[in-house]
Amino acid sequence: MTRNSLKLALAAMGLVAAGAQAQDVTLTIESWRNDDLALWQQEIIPAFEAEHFGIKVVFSPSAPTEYNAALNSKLDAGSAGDIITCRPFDASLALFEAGHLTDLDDMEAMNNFSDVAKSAWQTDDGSATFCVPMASVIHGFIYNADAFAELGIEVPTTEAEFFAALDTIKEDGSYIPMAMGTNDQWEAATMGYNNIGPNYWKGEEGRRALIAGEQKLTDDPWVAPYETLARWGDYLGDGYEAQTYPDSQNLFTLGRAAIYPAGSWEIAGFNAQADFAMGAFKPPVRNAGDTCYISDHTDIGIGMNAATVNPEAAKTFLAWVGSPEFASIFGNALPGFFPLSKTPVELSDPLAKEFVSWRGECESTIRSTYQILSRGTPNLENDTWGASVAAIKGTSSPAELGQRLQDGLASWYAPQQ
Amino acid sequence: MTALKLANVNKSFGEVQVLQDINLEVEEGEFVVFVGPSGCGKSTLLRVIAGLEDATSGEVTIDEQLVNRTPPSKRGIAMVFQTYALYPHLNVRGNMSLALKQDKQPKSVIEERVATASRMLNLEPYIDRYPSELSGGQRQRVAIGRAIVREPKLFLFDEPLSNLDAALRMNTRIEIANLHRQLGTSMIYVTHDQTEAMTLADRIVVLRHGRVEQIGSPMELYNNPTNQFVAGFLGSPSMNFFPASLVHAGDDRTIGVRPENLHLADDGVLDAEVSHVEQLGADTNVVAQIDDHQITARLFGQHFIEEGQNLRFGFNSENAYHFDSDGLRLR
Amino acid sequence: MSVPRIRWHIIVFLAPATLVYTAVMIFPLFNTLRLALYSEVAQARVFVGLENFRTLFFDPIWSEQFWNALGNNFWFFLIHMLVQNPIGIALAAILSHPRLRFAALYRSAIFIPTILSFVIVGFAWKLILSPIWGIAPSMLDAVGLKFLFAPWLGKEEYALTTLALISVWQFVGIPMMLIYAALLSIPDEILEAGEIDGITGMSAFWKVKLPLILPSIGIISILTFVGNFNAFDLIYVAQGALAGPDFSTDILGTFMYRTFFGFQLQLGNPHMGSAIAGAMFAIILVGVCIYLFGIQTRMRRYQL
Amino acid sequence: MHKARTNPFNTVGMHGALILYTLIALFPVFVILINSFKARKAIFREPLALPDSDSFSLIGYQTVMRQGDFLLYFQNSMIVTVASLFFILLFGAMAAFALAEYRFKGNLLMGLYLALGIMIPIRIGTVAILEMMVATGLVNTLWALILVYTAQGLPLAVFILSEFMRQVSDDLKNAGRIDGLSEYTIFFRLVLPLVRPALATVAVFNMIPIWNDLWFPLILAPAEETKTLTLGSQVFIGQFVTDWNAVLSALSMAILPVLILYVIFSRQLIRGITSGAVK
Repeated sequence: MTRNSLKLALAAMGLVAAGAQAQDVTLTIESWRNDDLALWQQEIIPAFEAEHFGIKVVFSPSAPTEYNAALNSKLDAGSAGDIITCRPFDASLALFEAGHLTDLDDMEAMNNFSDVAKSAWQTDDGSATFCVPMASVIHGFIYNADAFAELGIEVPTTEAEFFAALDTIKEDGSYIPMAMGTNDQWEAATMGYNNIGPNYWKGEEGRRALIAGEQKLTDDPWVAPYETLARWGDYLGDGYEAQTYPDSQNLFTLGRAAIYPAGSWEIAGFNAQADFAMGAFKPPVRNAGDTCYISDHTDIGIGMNAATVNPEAAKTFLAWVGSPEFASIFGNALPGFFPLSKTPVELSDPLAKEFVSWRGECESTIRSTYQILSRGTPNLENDTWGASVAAIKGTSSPAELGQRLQDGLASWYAPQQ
Repeated sequence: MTALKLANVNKSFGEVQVLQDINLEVEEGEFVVFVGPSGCGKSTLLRVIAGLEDATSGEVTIDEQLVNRTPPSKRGIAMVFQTYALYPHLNVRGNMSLALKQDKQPKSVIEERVATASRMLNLEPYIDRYPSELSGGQRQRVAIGRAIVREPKLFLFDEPLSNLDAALRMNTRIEIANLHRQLGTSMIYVTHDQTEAMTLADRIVVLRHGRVEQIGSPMELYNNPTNQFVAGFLGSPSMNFFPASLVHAGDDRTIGVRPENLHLADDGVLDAEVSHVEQLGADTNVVAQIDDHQITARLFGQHFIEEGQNLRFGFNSENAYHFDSDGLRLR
Repeated sequence: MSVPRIRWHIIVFLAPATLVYTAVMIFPLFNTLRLALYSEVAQARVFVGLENFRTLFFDPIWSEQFWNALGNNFWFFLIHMLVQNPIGIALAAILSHPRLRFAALYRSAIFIPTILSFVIVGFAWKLILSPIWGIAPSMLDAVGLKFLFAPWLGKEEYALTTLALISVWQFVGIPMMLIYAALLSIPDEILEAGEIDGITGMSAFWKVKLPLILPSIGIISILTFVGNFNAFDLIYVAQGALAGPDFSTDILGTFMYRTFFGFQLQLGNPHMGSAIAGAMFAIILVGVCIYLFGIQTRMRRYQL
Repeated sequence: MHKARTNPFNTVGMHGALILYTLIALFPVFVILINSFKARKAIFREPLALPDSDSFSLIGYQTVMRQGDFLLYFQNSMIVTVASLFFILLFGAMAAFALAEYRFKGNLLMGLYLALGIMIPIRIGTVAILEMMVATGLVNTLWALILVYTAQGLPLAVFILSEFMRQVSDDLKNAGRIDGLSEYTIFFRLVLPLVRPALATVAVFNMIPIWNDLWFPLILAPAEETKTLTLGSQVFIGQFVTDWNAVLSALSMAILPVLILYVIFSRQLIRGITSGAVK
């Protein structure tokens, strides 16, 4: 037994050594997207390797919940992979500031991206960009089209229509109106608050005002979404308090719920699991004719470990990730993750097309808490999770929640003091 | 030739001094018994001799060799343990031959010695059995056999009989005595049982609180104890002690008289009330109270005495021992 | 006077364990705990003494979470003491009955949850308790108790208790086995003596067996204490690092993990994380010392 | 004669209580196992029904087997668990013997030192451990895991084993010394066989956390060649898509090996735990 493991150990060390010496360079990618393992192995990596002889790529994802902790430990100890998949904003910024990520501004491929796309992986002053933008996700609602047809419901565009539709479904009783749970907390904030919120705080305008300290979380645009969320509780399934994220997904894809507050990332999975027709609608506006705002959140970037021994190969790979060719492969292989490249990508999935079409109709913004505001303690993003859950459950009033969040933010964020 | 010499041996565990200044010489072929109440240090002394414990100070000499630094197996000793300590995974033969194998003795020697020992101890029928398949007495004999095959210069016995029942104990006692006669090797034997000590020993070493109280032949100790402790420890039933004031008013000494030296006498100095009578057939033990002192008299033959009866006991003054308030014998 | 010789074999016996343990466990642990005395200011590590602990205990942002986690931890421990250990003792008492058939079978079956991983335990119980999947509600329905059902894991007032009970379910095998062993080691003569004195059945358990197994119960209590104050995995698996709902299931382990390694947008803070770990260590150490010097030495041990 | 002492009502009561608790203990495992053999819809429609011809499906197992080299993962887990247990038992028993058998200066202190590790979660030492493994080139080797688990298992092993070692007859060890056995021979030939049951106890208590650990494989040996089974099955509990067939199958597959290991050790475990009785 011991001898066996010794052999294995030697073999493993041999691999590392071989990577360093032989002509073939092996790049290891750190990622939290373990769902995409097959995709990388079967489509993306072969496409890259076919064009670039001498560079081998290994996609090595870990579970999303452990990714940050595991990656940070590995970077600190110097055992992390050559390529790092970047979370947006502060998590990656901290890595850059600690010297773990390389400044990629001089890379030609960076010109393929808009400033907005790059903003998620830049220093606050925009002087350095350290990750190549890969994809964004768009928030909205996915619905069971068969159920809507059966109950004669039109796709809602205003909040009034939205709640009317929910009432109709509830009265009928054969479907749970909306599939969402509060057990895992983040859905309430991500698919609840930050999904419908941009219509209230007018997207970028409100978000920037908050960062600048011109608006407060106790102001109406930031409290009102909680008031709306508080009405959601009635339409969620029995015992939604203990309903987990996978529970919600399953409820919807098994056809037991009519509406699913979603992010576009669900598309691939839902296509595979649901056997009914699906549609999507954007967050309903408060009054007919209002400008609509959507959360088009820059979610995934990819950067280079500053300590890599193969910087040239890594840059070659990153340049390829920045190319339109990659955008096209990635966008179509993973419908719902929308490439951020300036060159438009022709998408084939109808649901994904529906989501991406909103970019033309509405103003885009990103999640309100992600940039700068979640830098301190208490953490605004984590607090927003709790506040959104409390709003839905009705354990606190929206005004109280706004006050609590404002107090927390003001305790460390100077512009809000 | 001295088989064993202990010179100023001290042993302490941390603060606790277990052995104090022990001096002893054991002659070739002598059978010495260490006796004393539990906790007196007799087992520790044996283990110091065996080398299982290091003396804190002092010298241990076996067969004229200073062995303070010699490991147990090289001291030329063999030891028999109270719990037998047979190797559970070896059969009788294996148990007896392990030490010899360890000593790299030739096979023929090992076989011959094991055969001799097992013949001597009637172990031949069990030679291939494992310890778990043997009775207590058989295990004890294997343990002794294991000691014999090593042909030691000194045998050490650590309360070897205390795990046996009464009948077997007497038999094995006789066997050990025979063994000593046959082998003629020096033996040191630890026990808390004064009968074993009296019957086996050439010399007895009485220990108390880690000190030697007295050394001598069984009869010397019996007849001539140096202090009250030794006098009381040897002999069964044990010696009676009572204040001399019972006999002569104003005398602050303690008088000791052995039970067999008390006799019934109408003019006896001790007036006592019988509280208990033990009829042993050949003897009769009478337990009686003088105020709050209890005395025991051993009367030869059969006497019919009732409890509650008042009797007078007397003794010859040459049979009386006198002790001072520290328990030292006054002559 | 003999110079004590070096007994090389003692060193040889101790060396491998001590080396591996010191190098791979103690050294990294203390290297990390040391961080509690530092803080990071502008990318540089600065010695701040006990400042981090002051923050932890007195800064409302931190202390509120800390006391909440500590309180939850005590509740978690209390449930184990009040439920896990009595059930374990009761099962062991039944199993140790001399003429019970199939004892081995029961014993193995009851021990099985103990060998499962937290991932499996958390997943399985979330499924069973899920109001969506409906195993628990429909089973309660079958016995006419549907009204008792609630989304236990999702309610602030029940979630921690529910998790503690799941943990009890998982680990009841350990006190059971240890007490079982202790009960078997009581000599038959003592029980038979009791029987002749008319002490049988339940009273034999209360009056004879229980006093004799008290030392084992003590050991189990302290193992439960150490285990519970180090607990992390079950809550993490079931409720995530934020230990929802609304931190109602947050215990020191999850608080420490979240702080040390960061979570979602919250960046890891090894300095405060180490401070929490240091506080945990101190709490456990104090508990163990109270047990060792306060309880264990006073507890009567009976020679069997 | 037995009748006078056994009350039939009691017997029924005892079995009733035990059967009830056994059901509680096994129910969740049962739920996972049966559902791993069902098609996705059936899992949700009738979670408690046994798989029948209609609902039976091996899709989960197929997904799992396709997704990664599970045989290799299994082998890795096996190597790591068995090797760690071997070292924990060997080193732990040696240290426990030294502490239980010999009186020397610092004995008590040493015992306390070795017990310290029970009180701090080793996870917080992660970065330092990882740095060390990187420096020694052990990252992404199974040795890294074996070392960590060995260190982690030693405190409890020393604690339990030294208790048992104290029970081994002194006379036996002394007999060995007088027969010329070295301290090492006494330990390996006389003492170790006698504490075998205690070794099994330690093995069972340590086996579970090692086999089930996710953290250190993730940090120290995430490479494909060194992935453990637990880490491998974690792939199926993804961020956005949860393939329950695969999850349930992977979990079922992860239960079985521990179960087998447990069965192997359990006879000894019971004997170990109860051997205090025989002395």
